[in-house]
Amino acid sequence: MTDNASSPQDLDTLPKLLDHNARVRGAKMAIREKDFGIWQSWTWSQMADHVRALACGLKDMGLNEGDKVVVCGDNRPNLYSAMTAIQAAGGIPVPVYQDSVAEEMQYIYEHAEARFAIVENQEQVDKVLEIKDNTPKLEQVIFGDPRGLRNYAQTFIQSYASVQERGRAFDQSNQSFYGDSVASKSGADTSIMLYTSGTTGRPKGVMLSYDNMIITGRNCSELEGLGDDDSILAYLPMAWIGDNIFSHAQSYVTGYCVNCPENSDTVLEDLREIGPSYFFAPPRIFENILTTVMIRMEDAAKIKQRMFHYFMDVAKRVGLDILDGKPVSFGDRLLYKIGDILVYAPLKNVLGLSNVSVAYTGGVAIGPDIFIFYRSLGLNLKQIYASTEAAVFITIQRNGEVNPETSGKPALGVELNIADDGEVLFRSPGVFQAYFKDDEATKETKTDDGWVHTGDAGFIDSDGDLRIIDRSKDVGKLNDQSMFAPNFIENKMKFFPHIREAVTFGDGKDYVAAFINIDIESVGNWAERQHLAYSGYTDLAGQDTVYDLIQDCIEQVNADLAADDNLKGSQIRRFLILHKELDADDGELTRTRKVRRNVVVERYDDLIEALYSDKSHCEIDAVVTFEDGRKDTIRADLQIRDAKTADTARAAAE
Amino acid sequence: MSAEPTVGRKIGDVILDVANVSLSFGGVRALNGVSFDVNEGEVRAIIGPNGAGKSSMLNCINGFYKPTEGMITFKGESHHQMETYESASQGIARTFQNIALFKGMTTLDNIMTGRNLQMKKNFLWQALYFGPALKEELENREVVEKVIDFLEIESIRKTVVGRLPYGLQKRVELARALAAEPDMLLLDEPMAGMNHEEKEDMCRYILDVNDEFGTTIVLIEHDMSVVMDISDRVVVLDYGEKIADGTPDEVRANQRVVDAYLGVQHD
Amino acid sequence: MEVLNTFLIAPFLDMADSPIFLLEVVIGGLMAGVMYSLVALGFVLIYKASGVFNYAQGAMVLFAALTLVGLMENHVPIIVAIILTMAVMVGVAMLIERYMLRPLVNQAQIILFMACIGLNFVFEGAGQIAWGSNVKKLDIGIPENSFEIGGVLLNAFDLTAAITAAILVAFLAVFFQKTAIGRALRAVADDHQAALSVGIPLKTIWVIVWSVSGFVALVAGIMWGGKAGVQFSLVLIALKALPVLILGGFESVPGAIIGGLLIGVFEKVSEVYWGPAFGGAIEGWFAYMAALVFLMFRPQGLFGEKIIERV
Amino acid sequence: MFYREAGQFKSTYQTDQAIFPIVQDRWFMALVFIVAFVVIPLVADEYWHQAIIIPFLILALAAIGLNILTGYAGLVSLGTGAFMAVGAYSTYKMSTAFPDLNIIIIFLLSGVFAAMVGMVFGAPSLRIKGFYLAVATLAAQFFILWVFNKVEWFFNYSPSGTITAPPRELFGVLVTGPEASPVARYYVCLVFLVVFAFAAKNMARGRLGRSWMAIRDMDIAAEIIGIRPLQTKLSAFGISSFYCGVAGALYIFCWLGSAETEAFDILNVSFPVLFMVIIGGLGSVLGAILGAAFITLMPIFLTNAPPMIGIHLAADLQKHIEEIILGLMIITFLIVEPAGFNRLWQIAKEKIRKWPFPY
Amino acid sequence: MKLRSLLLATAGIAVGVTGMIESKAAFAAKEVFFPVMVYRTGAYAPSGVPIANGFRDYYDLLNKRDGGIEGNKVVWEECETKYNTKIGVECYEKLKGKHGGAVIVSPYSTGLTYQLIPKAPVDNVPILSMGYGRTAAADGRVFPWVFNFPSTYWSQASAFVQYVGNQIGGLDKLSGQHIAHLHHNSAYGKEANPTLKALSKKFGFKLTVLAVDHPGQEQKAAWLQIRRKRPDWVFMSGWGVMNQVAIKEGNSIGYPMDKFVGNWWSGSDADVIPAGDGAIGYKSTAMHAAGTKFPLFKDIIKHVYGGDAAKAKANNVGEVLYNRAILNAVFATEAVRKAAKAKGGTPTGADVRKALETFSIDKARLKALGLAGFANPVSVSCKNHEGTSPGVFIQQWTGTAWKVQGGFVPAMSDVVRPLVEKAAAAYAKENKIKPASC
Repeated sequence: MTDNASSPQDLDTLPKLLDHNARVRGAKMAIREKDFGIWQSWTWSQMADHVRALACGLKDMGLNEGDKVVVCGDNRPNLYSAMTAIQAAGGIPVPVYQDSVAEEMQYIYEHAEARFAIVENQEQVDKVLEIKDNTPKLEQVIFGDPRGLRNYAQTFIQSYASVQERGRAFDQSNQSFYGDSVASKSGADTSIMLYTSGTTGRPKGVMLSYDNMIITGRNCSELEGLGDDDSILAYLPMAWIGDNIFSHAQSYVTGYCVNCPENSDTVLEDLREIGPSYFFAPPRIFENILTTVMIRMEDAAKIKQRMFHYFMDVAKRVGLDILDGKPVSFGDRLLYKIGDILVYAPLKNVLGLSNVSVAYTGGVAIGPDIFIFYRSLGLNLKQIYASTEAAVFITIQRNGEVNPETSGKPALGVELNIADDGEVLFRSPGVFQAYFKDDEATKETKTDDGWVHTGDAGFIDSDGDLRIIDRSKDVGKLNDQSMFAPNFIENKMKFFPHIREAVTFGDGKDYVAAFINIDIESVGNWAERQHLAYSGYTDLAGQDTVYDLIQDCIEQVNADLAADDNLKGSQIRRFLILHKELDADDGELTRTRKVRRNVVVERYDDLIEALYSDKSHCEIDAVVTFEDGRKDTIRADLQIRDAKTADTARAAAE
Repeated sequence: MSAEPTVGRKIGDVILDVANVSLSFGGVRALNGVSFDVNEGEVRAIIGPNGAGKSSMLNCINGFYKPTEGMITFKGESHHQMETYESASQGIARTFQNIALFKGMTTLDNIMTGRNLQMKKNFLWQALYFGPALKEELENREVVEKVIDFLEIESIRKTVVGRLPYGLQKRVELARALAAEPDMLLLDEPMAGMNHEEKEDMCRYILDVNDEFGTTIVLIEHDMSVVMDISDRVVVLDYGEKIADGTPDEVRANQRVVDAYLGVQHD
Repeated sequence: MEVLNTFLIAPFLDMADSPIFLLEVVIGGLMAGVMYSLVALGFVLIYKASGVFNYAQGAMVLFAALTLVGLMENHVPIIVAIILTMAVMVGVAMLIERYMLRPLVNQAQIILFMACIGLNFVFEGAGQIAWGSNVKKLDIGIPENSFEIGGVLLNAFDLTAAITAAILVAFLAVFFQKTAIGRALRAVADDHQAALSVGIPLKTIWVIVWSVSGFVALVAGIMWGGKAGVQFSLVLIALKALPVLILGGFESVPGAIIGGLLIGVFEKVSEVYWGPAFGGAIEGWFAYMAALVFLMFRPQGLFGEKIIERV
Repeated sequence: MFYREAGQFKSTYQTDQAIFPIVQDRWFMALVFIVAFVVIPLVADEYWHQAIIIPFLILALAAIGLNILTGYAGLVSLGTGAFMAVGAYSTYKMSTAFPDLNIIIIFLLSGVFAAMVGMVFGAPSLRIKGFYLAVATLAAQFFILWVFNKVEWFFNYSPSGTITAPPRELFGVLVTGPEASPVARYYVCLVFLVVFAFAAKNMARGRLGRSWMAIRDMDIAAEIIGIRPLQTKLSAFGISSFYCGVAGALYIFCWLGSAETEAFDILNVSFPVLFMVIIGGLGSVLGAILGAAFITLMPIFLTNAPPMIGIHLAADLQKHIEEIILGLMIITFLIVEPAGFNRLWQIAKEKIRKWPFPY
Repeated sequence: MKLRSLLLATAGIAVGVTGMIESKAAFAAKEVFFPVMVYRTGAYAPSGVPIANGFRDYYDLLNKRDGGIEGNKVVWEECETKYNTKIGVECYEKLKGKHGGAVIVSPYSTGLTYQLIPKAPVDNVPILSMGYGRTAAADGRVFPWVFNFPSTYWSQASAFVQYVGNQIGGLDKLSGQHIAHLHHNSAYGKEANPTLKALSKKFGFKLTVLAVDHPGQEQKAAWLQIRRKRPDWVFMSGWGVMNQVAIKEGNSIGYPMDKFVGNWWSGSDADVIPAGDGAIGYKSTAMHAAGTKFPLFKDIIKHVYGGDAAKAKANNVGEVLYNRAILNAVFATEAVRKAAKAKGGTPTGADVRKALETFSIDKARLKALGLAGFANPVSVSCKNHEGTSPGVFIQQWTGTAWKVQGGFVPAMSDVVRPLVEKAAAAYAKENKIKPASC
């Protein structure tokens, strides 16, 4: 926060911030993209020109005040620029998940009444063309990468470059347009509309104002002391609020550089090259990285493995205290230092996390082991509690006060309140304006005085940290009236690397039972070590030894649960391993990979019934959708296992 | 490959004219008075049973074999025989039936060799790696990177090609040929040994090349469905002689072709 | 003009001047040539069967000869000594197959060539440790007197050597053409896979080939050693065989024989008739140059087939 | 382990194509240069300079030269000694004929002569391949040495037939001849090696190097791409011989001081240099240097090691044992790592880069 | 993987450990150090072994019998050169500083001698190259540190011509004679050519020069020419295997052995033994007698071999090249003795050089050494490092032993000396050496 010549109040929209950055740090890098083998870079002033040309072009093509423009594609500088350009031209960008199927897209195009779409490439153009007939409001499609589109005859398809060309000409003759248009907006205006992939029902369009975005971003930067020398990797979907804050608004506010990976397959490699200083990843990614670390270490020479584990133990013992600045004996410090040279620093380097000064994770709970692993390496990983309706930040763990079990303290400017039924409520500068064309839902979520219902049950502990238990509507009761918090149990299971996904049932039942998805990579690797032959997921999932493996995990969870008086009744009695992976394309998961519980219950009712019977097998026909849209039926005979439950006394003794 | 409305591709005049070409090795006749032409911007296939002389034909076109008789006219220049590097400098590039990559070099270097003819700086500049030589190197790298991007082989850019799987090697070979920015591309069984998915990809790339750069393509391929799908016109050879020439539909209907193929049904 | 005379005319006049002497030179060349053939043969056998350019052939000659002489010095009867030496060479062949060829299978030829140079060191060192570095006289009872036939002077030892070499060559030719092992060896040369399908393990073939090559080395060692004493310099005769190889081809037994004779005759004739014009001692490079020039016009060598390149 | 590559990204092709794209490698090279330019001259005594380091530098230069030919262009040559001899004798002739001409210029010109001779003898490579070519290069080896031995003009009619390096100065310091201090000669050789190693690396990673490798890997395909085989092969012969020529000049002028043709004998030079190239790793400048280090140091080590650990053997027995050990080491090495030291180096580096992971 | 790391480690140790070699040992008083360059292996080992044994035995004898030289213990160290110049240089560098510094060195290789000549003044180690090396070094003004008495190649060649003259009844009868010089095609082999050419011009004999390529196993062509041209005499400058083959080939064309004269490197036991009886009558030049009949050898057998004559024989005692080394060692140690006497303590290389400049060994001293009649007396001056009476003996192989025939044959110094001075002057000019005044 070195500059800010103009007062923050004047810089209340993203286009204004862009101009400001172009003035103040014009020669600094604003955004990079790995393309053609190197990191193609744009400075803030280049970016400002780029945006200006596109904004003018859009205007020239007839974009009107308040028009919605769909933006769809991988994280590309072009598309980030497009968002600002749309805003500068008076429109509202509506980013859409790039892997949405046509059906989902069509809904959003229709609902948002989009007139324009700016998309990445041929693939996305083709998708738009597919739904074009059903979305009469859509007028123009602008594409970034011309590859393969040369011979498309449709006149409503334009290239990004040609629009900019047009824009430059327009700018020549209407020199005041851009400045006026940018100046005409202010903080309270709607800056963006994001569709939440709700776990139930149709997506809702969350309207966020410039203030929502900018103030939240600024608060976070101030809290963490981020400056314009920081950098971040933009690899999460552009349609997700997190990316809009981290890779866009916060970058505009703070002036740091955003880096776009080459493609989704090279993210880890690009992460390693860029070595960002500011990093967000959902727990799933941290889990995956940890799993690969452990798998790769398995192949190391014995002596190296021993060294690795020795120092990881040292880190586990003293690493957290050292990171939190607590007193640690000299001997341990020395040992940790040696460990840093031999293990921690090289490991972080190989993972691309060497330069990270702040890393966040959130969205769902992260396993304490995983969380502690990263922190003990000296990586300042912190949990946040976030939501689209809050423009991300509700709580953030503070440096030096990190408790793995909690989500931390309220972010700057955020007030928290716990409702009588345990639901967490918040009020903050980031609170959204409204759901687009859905006043009812808006009212349901947001009270008149600005409090927002999160739908999560939780409490504030003695340190003032927020602890989330579960989705409040998911919390139910077993027939014996003991509490049943499915997500909580599921998360506990998912902390095992072998378990990728778990769905538990229990509300209104006698006992808890579970569906399991194994982690094909982790279990596959394990199977290789056991010299177990398997042909694919379904085959592997059905093997007895795999069942044994999973049963082991579940029994450990049971032992854990038994230690908690409130939850000892929620131990898992029976489980089965699903014959297929739950898939967003089948509607079983949301695009952010959350389980759509109702869909699962509906689709697999036979299996659930079997879980609550005494059958040891259950046959099922399941329809799976392949990537190219073809559907096929799998017939499988699933084994159902009983898991041992632990009693309280034994668990305590352990 | 869905049926998007497309602007008609530009098919131009004759770019290559093969007139009465014969070739023999120590008494064995590999080609016998074969004539056909290729139009600018078209996809032309040469098909025929094994040993029909297809590869020999390509070898004659790019000067690797010297025809014993006949004339080959490329872009208005007629040759009876020519050196391979001459054909390369005139804008003919090719790929090979058995992958002919430089196994010890990286993908990037392999493709850069395709730019050889565009690079002129002498060894002294190169030894310094400075000034004009550096500029030339970087300019050509840019071109090559575009090709890499086009064929989507970014992730293997710095991998030694000998370690790549077969399908990718084929793609690198195509990239190397493309890097020369040829007017005409000779593809010798570009899809041999590939699985269905790889074939589809390769088809897409070939058509994209043709679309995107307007490159004339002459290809040999065994997979009839592929040939019929992507080529504008097809020449059929058998025992070194041309037995049919025309659009895929015409060729399919030709009795001599059917006979020739029936004879080698189990090929 | 004078230069032309010295190089192009005078030598021929000289030849015409004394045809008997020319004959003598040619015969001398043939005698030397047979010896070259003998060494070249060792190279060819191994190259043909295992694709190895066995630079250690010269050291094998030394090693075999040293072993033989060493045994004879210890009063082992000559026949027994030869048999024992042969047994040693077979043992060596087995060791080479097991510890060098097998681990290096499928490596580039130049790597195998390098390994043979390493082997060369081992032979040199081992041979001298076992039997010392002194010059040893090798007398296996071949007469050494000279006699004249029609004015042509012949040396009994040279003649014996030539005949022995010729017999050995003939024997090998028969071995290759007529015996099952010989046919297998040829099959290996053509195609390793095909040879395997014949049912003879490659490693057996390698052992046989290296043993035979060791035998050839022993014979060469006896002949050369008989002439100049058994000493370290024997390793250097490997260099003498190289032009024979490029002329006759690395893979051709007749090439080695004919090539050796040609090189021998050519070398002597050039040295005697052109040597003085060049200032002498041109033998060393003249053979190479001649082979090189020959190759320029016929890259496939004397007996090779024309190469048709395919893509 | 020592690498911190996170954050070292390239935003231009120039930085992406740098010889040492990683910061830590650049530090390491800087360290090597400090050792080479500062520490070694301070620490090493005359024996080290004269018997070990200077020959190592010179042979490394020759090995780089041969590697261009054999490693990059795939043309096996056994004529290295001859091309070195051309350099040495040209330097001798020029330095005695033009005593005032700067010795560095003479070295370079000698390289040019060697290059020309190399190209003449490289011409057959268009038609002759593999070992045939290797043996054919022996023709060059024997013929050229014969000429230098025979034609008295080359050794200024000296009755002994040897050439002796006359004393010549560079920047006022004696760099050749017996009076020149080992340190001065060391610096000359070192600078030559460093400059030419980088030049070789540059050529190898540019168009020329790619053409060589293309011809090496598949000459037919290369030709069809438009790479002219003859020009490419001749350029490899020429540049390789240039390196060998300069190395040969240094060999006499900065090391031996005087020599006859025997010094460039096939067993003395051509084979050992080929060893260096192969043991070091074909197609690698670094490999050539490592190979040269191995081949020059190993025999000296083997000679000096037994007395140091208290084993005193008769000189001849020890030499024989050394020979056997060296031979066995070469074979073992080829079995373990046929791709040479360069590959070992890369593996080691890769291991350290991936540390703590095994791959 | 494991082997790879092992190799890496070995290479590392190789570099590291070699670094610890002590190049300067602690200085011990009352020692004189003789580096001994030997070649007990390789192509020339048959010649190298007797030479090495000769040095070893004589130095050993001095310690055992006399307790050293004038109270200085004799210390020597062999270094194996394989007759390879490069390894020789490494050996020299390694040894020159040991035990307080070498006092004198005999390289026993022409190539190595050339290397060491320029180093001698820098390192202060005088060189005694006896019958090899640079002939021009006989001019002590240009080469103050190099000594090549008792004779040089050029003197030898002239002495050979003198010998032929003596045999045919006078130098005036030389015209009309035909002499062939069969030589190893190397710098060494060609040494005699200029002298022979000069003499051929002077005396009018016909000279045919026949070069034989290294290593010399194939010399049929040369002998065919000898057979054709029938020279009256064949003089041979051969080395190693070339000698043995030449004798065999000469024998096989029936060339008379008594007209076939080798130089002093072509007349050792190893050269004639492989030819068997065919070598009987073959002659060569010599600097000294062969055999063990001199009293010194009794001492050697007694003190060094503990009286075991068979063991001594197995160690080449009495062979030509063994005796060559004895002579060399005698010269070297006598020079050191002289220097030690002059200094009254342990001499340095520079002291020994000074002693060599006035070195002389007369008949009486030879007798005192137990070598009466073994060699010709020698006396050296500052100007003339070849000695004042160069020349050769002629020895002949009897089938069992080398016997000196007739007396000492002096060289034609009047012809040779100007050639030497001319060559030395050329060297001085080329290398910017200012000749010392003597």
